[in-house]
Amino acid sequence: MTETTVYKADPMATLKTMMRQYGGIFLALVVLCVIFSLANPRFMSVANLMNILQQVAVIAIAAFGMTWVILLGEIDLSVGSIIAVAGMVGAQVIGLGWGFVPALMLTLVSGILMGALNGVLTAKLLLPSFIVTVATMSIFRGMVSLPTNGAPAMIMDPTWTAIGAKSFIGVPIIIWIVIGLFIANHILLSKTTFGRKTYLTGGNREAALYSGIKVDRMKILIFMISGLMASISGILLSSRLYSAQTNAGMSYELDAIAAAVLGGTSLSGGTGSMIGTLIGALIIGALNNGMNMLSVPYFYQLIVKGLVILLAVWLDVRSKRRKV
Amino acid sequence: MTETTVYKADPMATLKTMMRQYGGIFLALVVLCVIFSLANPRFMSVANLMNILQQVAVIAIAAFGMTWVILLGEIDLSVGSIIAVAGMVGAQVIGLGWGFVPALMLTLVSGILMGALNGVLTAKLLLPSFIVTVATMSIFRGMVSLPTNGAPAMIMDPTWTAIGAKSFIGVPIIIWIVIGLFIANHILLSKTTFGRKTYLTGGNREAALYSGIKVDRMKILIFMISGLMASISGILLSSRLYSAQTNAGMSYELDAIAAAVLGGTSLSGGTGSMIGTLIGALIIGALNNGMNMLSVPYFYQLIVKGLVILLAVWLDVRSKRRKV
Amino acid sequence: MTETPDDIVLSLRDVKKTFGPIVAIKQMQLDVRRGRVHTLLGENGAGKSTLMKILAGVQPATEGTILLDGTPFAPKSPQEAAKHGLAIVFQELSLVNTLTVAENILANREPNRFGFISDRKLIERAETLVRELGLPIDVRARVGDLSIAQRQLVEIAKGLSHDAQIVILDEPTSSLSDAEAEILFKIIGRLTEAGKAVIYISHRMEEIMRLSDDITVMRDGAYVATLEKNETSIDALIALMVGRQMNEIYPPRIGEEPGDDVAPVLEVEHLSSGRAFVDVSFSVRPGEILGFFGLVGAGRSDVMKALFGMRWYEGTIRLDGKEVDLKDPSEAIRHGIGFVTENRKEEGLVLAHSLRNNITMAALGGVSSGGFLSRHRERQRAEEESTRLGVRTASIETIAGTLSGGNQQKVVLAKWLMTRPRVLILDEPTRGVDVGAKFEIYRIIRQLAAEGTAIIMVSSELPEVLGMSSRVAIMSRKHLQAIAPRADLTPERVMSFATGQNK
Amino acid sequence: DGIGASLLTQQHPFYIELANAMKAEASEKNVPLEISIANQDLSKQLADVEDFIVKGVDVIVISPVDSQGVLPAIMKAKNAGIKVLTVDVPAKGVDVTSYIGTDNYAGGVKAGKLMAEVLDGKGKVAIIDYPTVQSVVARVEGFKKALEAYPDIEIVAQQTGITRAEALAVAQNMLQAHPDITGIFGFGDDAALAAAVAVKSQGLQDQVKVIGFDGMEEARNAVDNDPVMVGVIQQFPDQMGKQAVDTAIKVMNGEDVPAEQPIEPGVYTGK
Ligand SMILES: Nc1ncnc2c1ncn2[C@@H]1O[C@H](COP(=O)(O)OP(=O)(O)OP(=O)(O)O)[C@@H](O)[C@H]1O
Ligand SMILES: Nc1ncnc2c1ncn2[C@@H]1O[C@H](COP(=O)(O)OP(=O)(O)OP(=O)(O)O)[C@@H](O)[C@H]1O
Ligand SMILES: [Mg+2]
Ligand SMILES: [Mg+2]
Repeated sequence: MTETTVYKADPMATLKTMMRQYGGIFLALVVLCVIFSLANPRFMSVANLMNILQQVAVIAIAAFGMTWVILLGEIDLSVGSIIAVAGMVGAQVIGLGWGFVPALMLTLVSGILMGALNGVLTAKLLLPSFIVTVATMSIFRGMVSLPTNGAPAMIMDPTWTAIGAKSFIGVPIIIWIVIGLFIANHILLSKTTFGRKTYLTGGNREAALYSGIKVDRMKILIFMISGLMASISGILLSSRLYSAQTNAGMSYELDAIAAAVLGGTSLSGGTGSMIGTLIGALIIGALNNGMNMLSVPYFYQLIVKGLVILLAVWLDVRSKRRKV
Repeated sequence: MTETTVYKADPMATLKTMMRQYGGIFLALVVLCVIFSLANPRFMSVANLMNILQQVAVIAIAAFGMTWVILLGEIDLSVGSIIAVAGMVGAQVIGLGWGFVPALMLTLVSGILMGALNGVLTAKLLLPSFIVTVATMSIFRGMVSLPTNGAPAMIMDPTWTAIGAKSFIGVPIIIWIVIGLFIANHILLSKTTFGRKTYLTGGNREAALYSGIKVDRMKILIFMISGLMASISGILLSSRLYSAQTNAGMSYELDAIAAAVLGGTSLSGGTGSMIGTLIGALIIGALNNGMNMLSVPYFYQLIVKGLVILLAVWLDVRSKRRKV
Repeated sequence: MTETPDDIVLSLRDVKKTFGPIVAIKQMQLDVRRGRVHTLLGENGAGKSTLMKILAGVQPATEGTILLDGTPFAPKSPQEAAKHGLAIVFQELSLVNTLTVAENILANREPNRFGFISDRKLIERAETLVRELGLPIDVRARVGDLSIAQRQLVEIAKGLSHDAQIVILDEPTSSLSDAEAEILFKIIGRLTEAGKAVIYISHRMEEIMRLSDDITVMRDGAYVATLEKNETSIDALIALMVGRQMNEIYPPRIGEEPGDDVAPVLEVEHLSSGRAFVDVSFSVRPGEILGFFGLVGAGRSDVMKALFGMRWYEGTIRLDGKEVDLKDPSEAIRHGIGFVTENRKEEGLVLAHSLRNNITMAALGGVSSGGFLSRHRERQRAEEESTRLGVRTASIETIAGTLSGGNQQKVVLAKWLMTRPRVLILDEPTRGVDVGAKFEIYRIIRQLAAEGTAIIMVSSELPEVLGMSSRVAIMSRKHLQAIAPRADLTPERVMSFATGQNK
Repeated sequence: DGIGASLLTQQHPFYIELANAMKAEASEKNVPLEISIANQDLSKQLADVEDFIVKGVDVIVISPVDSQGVLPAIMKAKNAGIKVLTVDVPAKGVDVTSYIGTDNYAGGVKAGKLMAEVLDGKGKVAIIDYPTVQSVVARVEGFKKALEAYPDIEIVAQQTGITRAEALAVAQNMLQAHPDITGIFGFGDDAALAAAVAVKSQGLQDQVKVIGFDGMEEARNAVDNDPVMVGVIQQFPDQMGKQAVDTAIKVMNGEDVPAEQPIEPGVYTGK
C-alpha cells in the first residue's frame, strides 16, 4: 500500500524518486560495501566487483523472472529446478553434436515450456502457484537426472563455455548478459503496455479483468518469462562450471525471491521494480563475497546472511512507512 | 471463498460434512493405497502401516504447526531449521548430563522462542512472514552447527532414544505422540475461542481487529505454536536417529506446507483444518513408502511425487468447485 | 410499455442468469432510450449489478436476447462491450491502489507506440478527461492516497473515458457527498443532452426522482414494471419494489427522549488526533441518537475510530463519568462500545465465513466457557440475534459473502448487538442499502435507543440524519462546528455548518 | 529376498559408479538387488531401511549419510535379523558384518604430501571443505596433518563450497582475498574442478596448483589435460561396489567375511 511506482520522464525527478523509492535498500547495499571495504580493501577492487557481478549473475537473472511472477501476486518455486534442466538440455543437445545454436535455442525453448506448464496449471486449473511450483520443482528435479542417471554431464562446446569464461572489452560476457537482461526486463516492465498490464493484474485482479486484460494469458506469459530467465541462468551456470550438474540451482528460488523482496517487490503483488531486484541481488552477492573475503566460517555466514536480510527489509519497510 | 468450515455436533452430519469437505483429498489417499496394495500386498500390512505413520510423524507434526500459520495467512519457512536446532539443543543439554526432563523442557522452550522471534518480527516490525522466515531459516541453520562445528551430536540418553524406538501396547510411541498432538491441535483449532479467532483473523484481519481480537498477539502465539510443533518434530527425528544432525529437517518446511495445502488449507488464510493436514501428510507418507515398496528409482519418485501432489490438489479444487 | 422503436438503443428480452444453483436473474426485460436516464430500482440482491455486468461483457447471460441498435449483442469481454459503445462505472471499486489516477483511468488503453507507453500523453489525456468532466482530482496522485469519495470519482472518470453511446452507472453516489454528487449530475445532464442513454442504479430515492426519465423496478431477479418518472411517486415505487406499502421511511421514536437530568454515558472532551480531527467535544445520553453529519472527509470516521481505540488521540474520554484509556478495540468493547464501521466488506465481515461465525465474533467470551466454545449456546445466540434483526437467510450457516448488501449490514449490526453495547457507533449504517432494508435498520436503531443504548450515527445523508437523530453534531474540515437538538435545525442550517459557512 | 542397498546420494559420480558396479555384479551373479537413494537425508535413509525390512531383504548394504546417525537404521535391521554391510562411510557405535571403504584420512595424508611435493615445500594453501560430512573432515584432517611437516607451507583460508557452483564462488573469493595462494585442496572432485576454473578465470594458472579427491573420470581427464590440476586422490567405487555385492552374497550363503575390507586410495597424477 505504501510503495510507489512512478513513471516520470524528467531525469532529475527520476533520480529523486529512485532515492526515495529504493532509499532503504540502497542504503543497506552502500553500508554493506563500506563495511567490507574497511575490513578488506581488496573488496572494492575492480576485479572483485566483476567477481561479485559474475557470481550474482545466475541469481539476478532468475530474480528478474521471479519479479514478474511476484508482481502478479504469484510465486515460482520451480526456478532452481528449471536452472538445472536447462543446463542438462544444453549438455545433451551439444552431446548429440548438433552444435551451439540449436543447443541454445532448445535450452531456451525448454525453459519457456516449463514455465508455460506452471502458468497453464495455475491459470487454467486454478491451482495455487505455490503448490503447482512445489510440485513441478520436484518433477523437473527428477527429470534432470534421467539422461545421465544423476551424473553431471560435461559440456565440451567452446562457444557454450566461452559465455562463462570470456570477456568482451575487458568485461566478462556474463556481466554483459546480466546488464542486457536487466535493461530488457526493466524496459518491458516499466515502459510497455505489457508491463503495465502486469502491475494492473497484480494490483487488482478484478479491476484488470474489468479493464479487459486477459488475466489468464498474462499468468501464462509471465510464468514463461520466469522459465526463460531461469533457463538463461541455467546456461550461464553450466557454462561457468563447464558441465551440467543435476543438483544445480538447488534452492536458488529462495535466493531469487529474497532478492526480489529485498528490492521492494511485495509478495501480495502489484508493487516492485527491476531496479529494486537488481539491488537486492547485489546485496546477496556482496554479502556472500564479502564474508568469504573476511574468511567468515560457513555457519556464521548463514547467520549473518539471515540478519542482513532482516535488517535490509526492515530498513526498507521503515523508510517507506515514514513517508506516509 | 468456496471452502467452508463447518462445526457440527451431530456425528452423522460430521461424517457427511467430512466426506464433502475432504472428499477429493480423501479419495486421493484411498486410491493411492489401493494402487499400492495391488502392486505389493505387504503395503497394507499392519507393520507397514505403522512404518508409514512413524515415517510421516516428523512431517505431520510440523504440518500441524504450519496449518496454524497458514490459516492466519502467514507462512513459516524456518520450520526445517527449527527441527534441527531442537535436536541439537536436546543433544547438548543431555551432553551436559542434566538428564531427560530438563533436556526435553529446554528443547521445547527453544522451539517456542524461535517461533516467538518469527512472530515478533512479523507482527511488530510489520515484515512479511515469508522473508522473516527465509532469514531465520538461514540464521537457525547457521546456529545449529555452532556447538559441534557442523558435526552431528550423538544422543546417549535412553529415555530420549526410547521415544523413537519403543512401543506402548504394541504401537510405537511416536505414533501415540502424533495421534495425541493431532487431537490436541484439532480440539484447540475447532473447539476453542482461540481456534475461532485464528480462522477469523486469517479470514479478514481488519474485521478481526475491529472485533476486538488482538491480531498481533495472535500472530506471535501462532508462530510460537509452529515453533513448538517443529521442536517436537525435532525431538522425534533426533530420537529416531539417536543423534542430532546439523542438516536435519532440511526443506521439510516444503513438505509441511504441501501437506497442509493438500489437506485443503488455503494459502490466503482463513480456511483449512487439522484433519485435512493429517490426510495430506499421510498422502505424502504413503507415497514415499509405496514407491519404495515398488522399488521405483529415486528420480522417478521425485517425478511421481510432484504429479501426485498436482493431481490431489486438482481433485480437491475440482470437488470443491462443483459444490458451488 | 410504450413502443417508440426509433430511440430505443438497447433492449433486453427474457434475460436469465444463474450461478450454479443460484438464480440471480429470472426474467428481465428492459428498453433503454437515447437521451434519457433510465433508472434500475430494486432491493439489494435483486440482480441489478449482475445485469449490468452482463451488458459490460464481464459475465455472459445464461439465456435471453439482448438487442443493441436492433442487432443481437452478446459481448464476451469488457473490451468488446466498449467497442460497441457501452461504458460502465462499476459498483465495487475496481481500481489499483498502487497506481496513479491517470494510470487507472486509462488502464489497458494506454497511449502507446509499438507497445511502448507514452507517459506524457497518458497524463495529458487523463488530465483532459478529468478537466472536461469537471472532477477535482490530481491525475498524478496515487489512488491509494485518495479518500473513498475521490476514488469513486476516479472510477466514474474511468468509466466515462470511453466514447460511449450507453453509459451505465452502478450506485455511483453511494460514497459521494452532495457536492461531488452535483458534479456527477451535471455530467449526466450533458450526456443525455448529447443524445446518449444512461442506465442509472441507486438506492437514494430523492436522487432517483430528480434524475430519472424512465424507471424500471426489479424484484427477486425479475422484471416488475417500467414507469415514467412523471407518472409515479416515491411511495408507489417503493411499494412496487418491496411488494408492500410503506408509509414512513423513518419510524417514529419509541418512548420519551431522555431528559436533561439523565447523566451522559459517554463524554468526549477536547479530543484531537493530529490533523485527522481537532478539538472535538460532545456527549451522549442513554437512549439518545446523536447524529454526526458532515461532508465526506470531514473527519467523522476518524473521531469514531479514536473512540474505538483504533486511533491515537489526545484529550479525555469518560464513560459513566470515569475517565478511560482506550488503547485498542478489545478495551473499547470491554467498556461497552460497539462500532459498525463504514466499510462492511473490509472491516465488518469475514465474507468467507458463516453468519454464525460473524455474529459471534466480537462476543466469543459470551458463548464459551473456559476458552471452549459452546456449540449450542453459540448457535442459539446467533439465531436469536439474526431473527431479532430479521436477516433474510436460509440458515445461520450461510456464508456471509453470499448475502445481499442490506442483509450483510444487518449481520454486522447483529454482531454488535451480541456484545450488548451501551454505546453503539454506526458509521454510514445504510450505505448501499435498499429502502426496505434501510427501514428495518432504522427500526432496529429506534428499538435499541428505546432499550437505553446510546447511539452515535454518522451519516452523509442529510434526510437520514434529520429523520433519525435526537441531536445532530456537524463536522466540517476536521472541526466540530455545531451540536444542536434536531428541532432547532433545518436542512439549510445543517448544510451551512457542514460547508463551514456558518461559524 | 536379495540385497537392499541404501546409498547416500545419486547426484555424485562416485556413487553412480558405485551403484553401477553393484548392479553389474548383482546381475552377473544373478542376485536381486534394490537400490534406494537417501538424498543425504538421514531420516530418509532410516525410512528406506525400514521399507527394506518390511519387504524382507536378506542383506542390507548401507553407505551411511552419517556414521553416527545411521546407528538406529542398522539396529533396526539387525533386530529384524538382517545382516548389514557398510560401504564408503563406516558406522560408529555399532558392529556391522563388514565395512568396505576408502581410508579417507590416509587419502588426505597422501593429498597433503602431494601438495608439499608440487609446491616444493613452501607456499600458501587454501582448502575448500564440507564440514558436515565426516569422510571429508577426515580427508581435511589428514591433509593438514601431512602439511604440519612443512613449516613453510601456510594454510591461509578454509571455506565451505558444497556444490560445484558454491565451490567456484568460494575459490574466486579466496583468490581475491589472498592473491598469493599457490595451492588449493578441494575436498572432492567438484570442489577441485571448480577451483581450477576459478584459478584460470583469475589468470593465475601459472601460480596455483589444485589437488582434488575422488578421482572420477572428469577429474582424471582434467589432471591429464589441465596443468592447474596437478593430481587427484583416487577412490575406487567400482571395486567397492563389486566387493560389496560379493560380500553380501557370501553373507547370504553363511560364509564368514572380514569385518573390515579397506580399499587403499591411489594417487593419480596423469598418464
Ligand atoms: N458470482 C456470483 N456467484 C454467485 N452468486 C452471485 C454472484 N454474483 C451475484 N450473485 C447473486 O446474485 C444476486 C444478485 O446480485 P447483484 O449484485 O446483481 O444484486 P444488486 O441488485 O446489484 O444488489 P445491490 O443493490 O446490493 O447492489 C445476489 O443474490 C447475489 O448473491
Ligand atoms: N487525502 C487523503 N489521503 C490519505 N488518507 C485520507 C485522505 N482523505 C481521507 N483519508 C482517510 O481515509 C479514511 C476515510 O476517508 P473519508 O473520506 O471517509 O474521511 P473521513 O475522515 O472518514 O470523513 P467522514 O467520515 O467524515 O466522511 C479516513 O481514515 C481518512 O483519514
Ligand atoms: Mg449492485
Ligand atoms: Mg467516513
